[in-house]
Amino acid sequence: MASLLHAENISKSFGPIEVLHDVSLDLRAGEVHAVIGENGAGKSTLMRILSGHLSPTEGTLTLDGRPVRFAGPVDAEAQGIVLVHQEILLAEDLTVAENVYLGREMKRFGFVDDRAMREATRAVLAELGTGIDPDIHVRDLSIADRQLVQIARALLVPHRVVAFDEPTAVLTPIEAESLFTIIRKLRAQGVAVLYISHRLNEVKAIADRVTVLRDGRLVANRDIEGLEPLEMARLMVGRDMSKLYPEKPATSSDEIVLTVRHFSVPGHVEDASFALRRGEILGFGGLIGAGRTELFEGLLGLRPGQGSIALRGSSVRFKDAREAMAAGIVYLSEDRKGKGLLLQQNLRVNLTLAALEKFVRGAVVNKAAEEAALDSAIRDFDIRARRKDMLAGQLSGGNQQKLLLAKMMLADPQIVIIDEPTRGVDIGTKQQIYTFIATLAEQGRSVIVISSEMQELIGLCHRVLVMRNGTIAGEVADSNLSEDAIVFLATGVHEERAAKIAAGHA
Amino acid sequence: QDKKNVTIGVSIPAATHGWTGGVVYHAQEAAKQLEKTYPGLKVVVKTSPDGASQANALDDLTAQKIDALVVLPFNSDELTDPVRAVKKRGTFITVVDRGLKDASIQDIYVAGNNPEFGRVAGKYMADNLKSGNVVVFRGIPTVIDEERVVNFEKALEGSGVKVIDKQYANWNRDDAFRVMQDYLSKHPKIDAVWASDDDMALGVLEAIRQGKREDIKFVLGGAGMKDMVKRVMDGDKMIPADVSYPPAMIATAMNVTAAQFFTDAPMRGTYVLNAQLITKDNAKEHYFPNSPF
Amino acid sequence: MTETALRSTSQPRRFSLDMRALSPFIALIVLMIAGALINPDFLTASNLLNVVTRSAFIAIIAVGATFVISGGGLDLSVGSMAALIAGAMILILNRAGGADASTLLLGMGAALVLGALCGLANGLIVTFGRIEPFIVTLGTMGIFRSLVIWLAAGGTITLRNADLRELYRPAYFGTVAGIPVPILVFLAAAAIGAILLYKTSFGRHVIAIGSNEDVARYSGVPIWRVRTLTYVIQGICVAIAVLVYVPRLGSATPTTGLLWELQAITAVVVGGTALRGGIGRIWGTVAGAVILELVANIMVLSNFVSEFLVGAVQGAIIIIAMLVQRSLQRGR
Amino acid sequence: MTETALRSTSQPRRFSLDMRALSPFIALIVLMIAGALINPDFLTASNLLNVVTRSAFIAIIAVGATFVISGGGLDLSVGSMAALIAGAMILILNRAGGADASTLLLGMGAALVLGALCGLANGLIVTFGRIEPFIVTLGTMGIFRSLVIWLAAGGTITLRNADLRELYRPAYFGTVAGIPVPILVFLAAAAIGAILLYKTSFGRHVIAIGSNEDVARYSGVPIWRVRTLTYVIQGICVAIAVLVYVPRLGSATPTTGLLWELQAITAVVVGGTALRGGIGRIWGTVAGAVILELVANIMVLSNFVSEFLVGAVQGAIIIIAMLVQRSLQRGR
Ligand SMILES: Nc1ncnc2c1ncn2[C@@H]1O[C@H](COP(=O)(O)OP(=O)(O)OP(=O)(O)O)[C@@H](O)[C@H]1O
Ligand SMILES: Nc1ncnc2c1ncn2[C@@H]1O[C@H](COP(=O)(O)OP(=O)(O)OP(=O)(O)O)[C@@H](O)[C@H]1O
Ligand SMILES: [Mg+2]
Ligand SMILES: [Mg+2]
Repeated sequence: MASLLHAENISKSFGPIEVLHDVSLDLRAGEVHAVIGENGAGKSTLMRILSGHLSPTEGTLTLDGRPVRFAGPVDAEAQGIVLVHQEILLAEDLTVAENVYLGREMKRFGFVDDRAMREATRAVLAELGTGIDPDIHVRDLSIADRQLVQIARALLVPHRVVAFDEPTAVLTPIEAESLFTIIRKLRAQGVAVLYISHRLNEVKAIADRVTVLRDGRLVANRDIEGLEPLEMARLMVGRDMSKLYPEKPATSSDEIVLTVRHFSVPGHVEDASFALRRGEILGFGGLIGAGRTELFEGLLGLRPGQGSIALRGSSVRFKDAREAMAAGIVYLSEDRKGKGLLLQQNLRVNLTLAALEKFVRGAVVNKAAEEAALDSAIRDFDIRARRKDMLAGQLSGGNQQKLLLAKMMLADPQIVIIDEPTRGVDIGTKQQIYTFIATLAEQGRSVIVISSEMQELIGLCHRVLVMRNGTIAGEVADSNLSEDAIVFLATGVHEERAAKIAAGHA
Repeated sequence: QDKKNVTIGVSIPAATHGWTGGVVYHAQEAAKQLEKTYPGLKVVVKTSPDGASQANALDDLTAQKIDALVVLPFNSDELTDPVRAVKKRGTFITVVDRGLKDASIQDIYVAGNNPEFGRVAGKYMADNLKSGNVVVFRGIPTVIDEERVVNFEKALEGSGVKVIDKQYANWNRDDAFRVMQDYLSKHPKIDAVWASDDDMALGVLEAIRQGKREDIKFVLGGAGMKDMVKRVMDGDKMIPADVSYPPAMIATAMNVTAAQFFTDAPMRGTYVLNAQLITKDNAKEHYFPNSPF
Repeated sequence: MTETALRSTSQPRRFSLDMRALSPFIALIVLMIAGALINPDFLTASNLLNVVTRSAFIAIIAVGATFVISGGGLDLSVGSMAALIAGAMILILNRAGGADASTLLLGMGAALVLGALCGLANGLIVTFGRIEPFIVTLGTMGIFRSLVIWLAAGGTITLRNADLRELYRPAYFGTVAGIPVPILVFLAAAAIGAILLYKTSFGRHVIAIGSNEDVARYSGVPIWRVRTLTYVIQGICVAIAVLVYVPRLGSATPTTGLLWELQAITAVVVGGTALRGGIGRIWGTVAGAVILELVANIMVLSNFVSEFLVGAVQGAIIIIAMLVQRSLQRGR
Repeated sequence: MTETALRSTSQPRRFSLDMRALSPFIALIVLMIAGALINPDFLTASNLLNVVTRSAFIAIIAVGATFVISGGGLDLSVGSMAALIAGAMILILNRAGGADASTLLLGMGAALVLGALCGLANGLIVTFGRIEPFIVTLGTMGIFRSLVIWLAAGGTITLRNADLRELYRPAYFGTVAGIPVPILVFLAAAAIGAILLYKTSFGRHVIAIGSNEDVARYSGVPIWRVRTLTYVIQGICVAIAVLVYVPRLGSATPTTGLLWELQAITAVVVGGTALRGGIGRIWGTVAGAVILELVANIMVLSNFVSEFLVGAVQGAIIIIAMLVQRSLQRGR
């Protein structure tokens, strides 16, 4: 098969740091080409080079056999190469339809044709299995919905190469399944698809070929035939990855630390009640928009909500996150860019922000102690920062997640609520995070894991509560802990049928 | 007479409205003309937008080693000390218009007379209206404005003329227009307007013209802007008079200061330029068609 | 299933959006009621027409400011620019000498061109120099103001030809169907502004740049061109305001347009546009401009505020008006 | 592997960071050279000391503004606040009547308390009312200004007791070890400001709020308290500036402090602090304040600029200074 887009000996340096070294990649029409690698391996950087966002320090790109240099992403788009970014790149103040058509508005008599754009947007969103209202402002959407909007935007550009940078990290399996349907359709149309994911099962299911990067270098380029996820993980991480989930620590006691009764968050959650035990890992599952995030934001005083909360038997009420933290509860937001990290500040400032009092000596912040904490955080959480003084925004996505974990752990909480703990995290790091969560439970702390990855909930949690439409639909535990049980509670229907609904065949 | 090298610094407010604009113009003209008349004389004119900057400008002028300073202070209270500091270096001081708190600082004082300005206007109102309602336009809140208004009201005491409203219009035409429109809505009967300044009078006139109000007999401005003097001269009914407050006083001050250095006559003392009532009879003496003001 | 859930949540948001857009108008109505209570003369047609007519300059300028601000910029130079354009226009009219419509049109054309050029200068320095618009326009504010003072040689620039003034007067004092011309002009400016901002791709791009410049750039929005154009529009709006301003008093002084920039920005913000960019509300801006003028009017009409304290009450009313708006928006 | 990379690469980055922080100082030096070329009197110690001394008011206020702005806020009321504090302080001194140090200390203490209260008012309205700081402080600007006019009954508030004035004079005119007191005060204010902003958790929180309020909120930063405190610090800084200002002219007028807010913000921005928040550069701010005063000084010392055009040249110089800074930062 002829190569459509060919990258030859690409190297890329940011200042003196080389993040890609001598990487070649050959992309053919009508194939799905997966690029995998650890966090910080350089996948996103490679995508940005291929789509004109960055220019390579060395090496050449060839399109249809002719060497090209993209003046920028707009130029690349004009030549049919679009990228769905790993981070959400949308204008929050514009509506969904306005974002989808930004920069190439449909016009009628010289004016923007909002109706046509709205309808086209609605159609492509429906194809993605979502009913997002095209007139909603992006700022009012959840991250998952924003991701879908980004994908919709890419699909509405005339394209020959579509690169997806971790599109499913924020999607639930059902949305992911509709995306795969679309990807298969693209492949059938002769479009070349680049696909990055840390979910290796997905890669196995969708890809034709796989390129593996490690530390900015090309490690392998294989056909999917005969390449199993376990082997992919080994190629990425360089060690054997057969055991992803740690042993579930035995819940040490029946002591209940947190009781929530009849809690409501106006517009999002109604009448939620649950209890959390000491040393327990409690999962929260459900579809996007089920209101899990809002429930916990409401509990921690981050948004208005009513209901009763009892912490170790005594009734509490948190006005803001500060009070909750003082009471030993921390919440790690799913939106690490918008609510988790100060992207324009360095790692040290980010790390100590939530627990700054611990670093105050006399009246001033002790920088040396902060540096020491950063060193140990980099070590303990395996944060791959090439330099200690880089900005949080320059970390790769997975490493940002690790930094956020490290930051919140500095507050030494008794109850940890982690929203989407492994979103965008590579398999090696995932294992580290799971082990870490298990360790927390072993230490007698309680952990709540909100996750859209059912495997994760099953492998990690003692119990899983499933939310649907703002209410807690039920609980699965022990032997009942299965994907089908969770999907049933989350949707009210069984898995295959849910997938069909999502794909619009029902 | 041997050739002397003399530098005179002139510090005046920036041209932020008609009258100060006139001051700047006259200062410049006088500077040009004096430098021509007295070879060896250098005149440096500096404008400042507020009291603090004027104090700064005085510092900077002294840094240039001036022999004499002609200053029209923004504000008597604020600039007394800074001018005193200049005086301490042995500089010859001429103060214009607004007297310093400490009269011993100045060698020459060319005085405008703000209380008199208000009194003349008030007396004119009392004499010509006998009784009736007057609305008052205030300038920018400053001592000058306060002295004028207080004495205006004092002059009305005992007459049948009543001040029914006072508002600040900042010596600005647009603000005066706005306030006059509102006065017209608010007061069904206004007999005369004391605009207290010719710039403001112009705005007032437009508002009256637009409102088509017949009850207002006249508008009294002040300062002697050439357009207004011309109207007085031409017998405009709405502008029967004006009160002079000539910006050219700065030129007078510069002239006597230069004379101090280049002629033998000692020039110390006070020169009072009193506010005068300009009427049809004496308007010619106050009309300078070439002045920008 | 998911469908219905999504639908049902979008309803209340739609409503709150409307509240946000409506709140300046509600504040306006509350003020009118307050005014009527304070002084019965307030509600006379002539007083209200006066007030709205007077707000025309700021409203027209603020329409331009809505573009600049919603695009993430700021223009502090508009007041000085107005003075400069007015001065230059009058000088041109005086130089041209005639007293016919064609002279007038020449002067008006020159004003518009000058406005566009001043705006272009601001825009180019901001975009190419990559300097904070605050600093750029503070600099040009000084430059424009100085140029007027220099043109006026410290004095006043007056339209000398009396016939021309008479010819031109109706542009401020005239009425069409009982509505003063300035009101018609500012409604037209707002309507055109609204179409530009809401119905064209240019307007969409302005909002996108103000919302997130990076996103706009990746989406192929011509950042520099759009941003520069917002300043040009601002300049043209200032020129239009000047066209209505000059016939009123027939002169320009060094104090013309002083602090108009603050008033224009206040009108924009009171109208619901966010200073950080990304939201633009043309009609709210117009309401904001009227609110400002109304507050000043009520101050003069009321009898219980000492002239010394007018500014204090005015400041307090604006803050309270904003508080009312905020609580309207929250208590949906 | 990763470790070594960390070490070896930190060098050049450090350098580029320094360029950004250094550029206001480079602009300062360039201006000094220009000044020396224009007038030899410029480089005399007495002239330079004068200029730096004069810049003290704005510099001290701008130190406070650095906190407000880097925390994502804005304070337009500082000029009026300065006038109000100066007026109130003088009235208190007049009322107290004495001419001894304790009277003076009483007055100074009252000024500081009043400054903190004014700042607190701004801060509380901004945080609890959730109104754009632009509008809030524009409102309080009007309120403070009116209160001065009212206190002064339209005139001037003057320190009457001549002995007290003599006692107080050294606070502006005195020197310690040859350095004028105002310079010492502003260096002290800047030093304390720098420690607060760079070394304390409060300063860290200010920057966090200015960078991303949501992140700060989710991290348990007490947003309201920190934000309100920035305005209080601003108020105290204004009061300190007033303490140095009053002995200079011995009076306060309704025009005292006019446009200081613009100057303070300009100093902050010229110093490298971004108006959108998240970056604060105290020492840059101080350099910015000196730059502004230096430009004005050069204007007075140079004799080839018509006084009508001083403003234009000043505006142009500031824009050019920013352009120079930008090109320094880019061409690292
Ligand atoms: N602008 C930048 N300046 C400096 N270093 C950068 C910059 N952008 C990325 N890097 C570094 O380049 C390396 C590769 O980053 P990249 O985002 O390509 O990783 P990735 O493979 O996509 O990781 P992830 O799976 O976490 O998304 C990382 O070490 C990152 O810190
Ligand atoms: N700022 C907002 N204002 C109004 N509605 C919002 C806002 N953010 C999210 N929503 C809506 O609230 C609902 C729930 O949000 P969200 O998707 O975060 O729930 P979740 O169950 O926590 O999902 P996730 O699986 O992403 O954690 C969605 O319908 C979303 O569109
Ligand atoms: Mg990546
Ligand atoms: Mg969520």
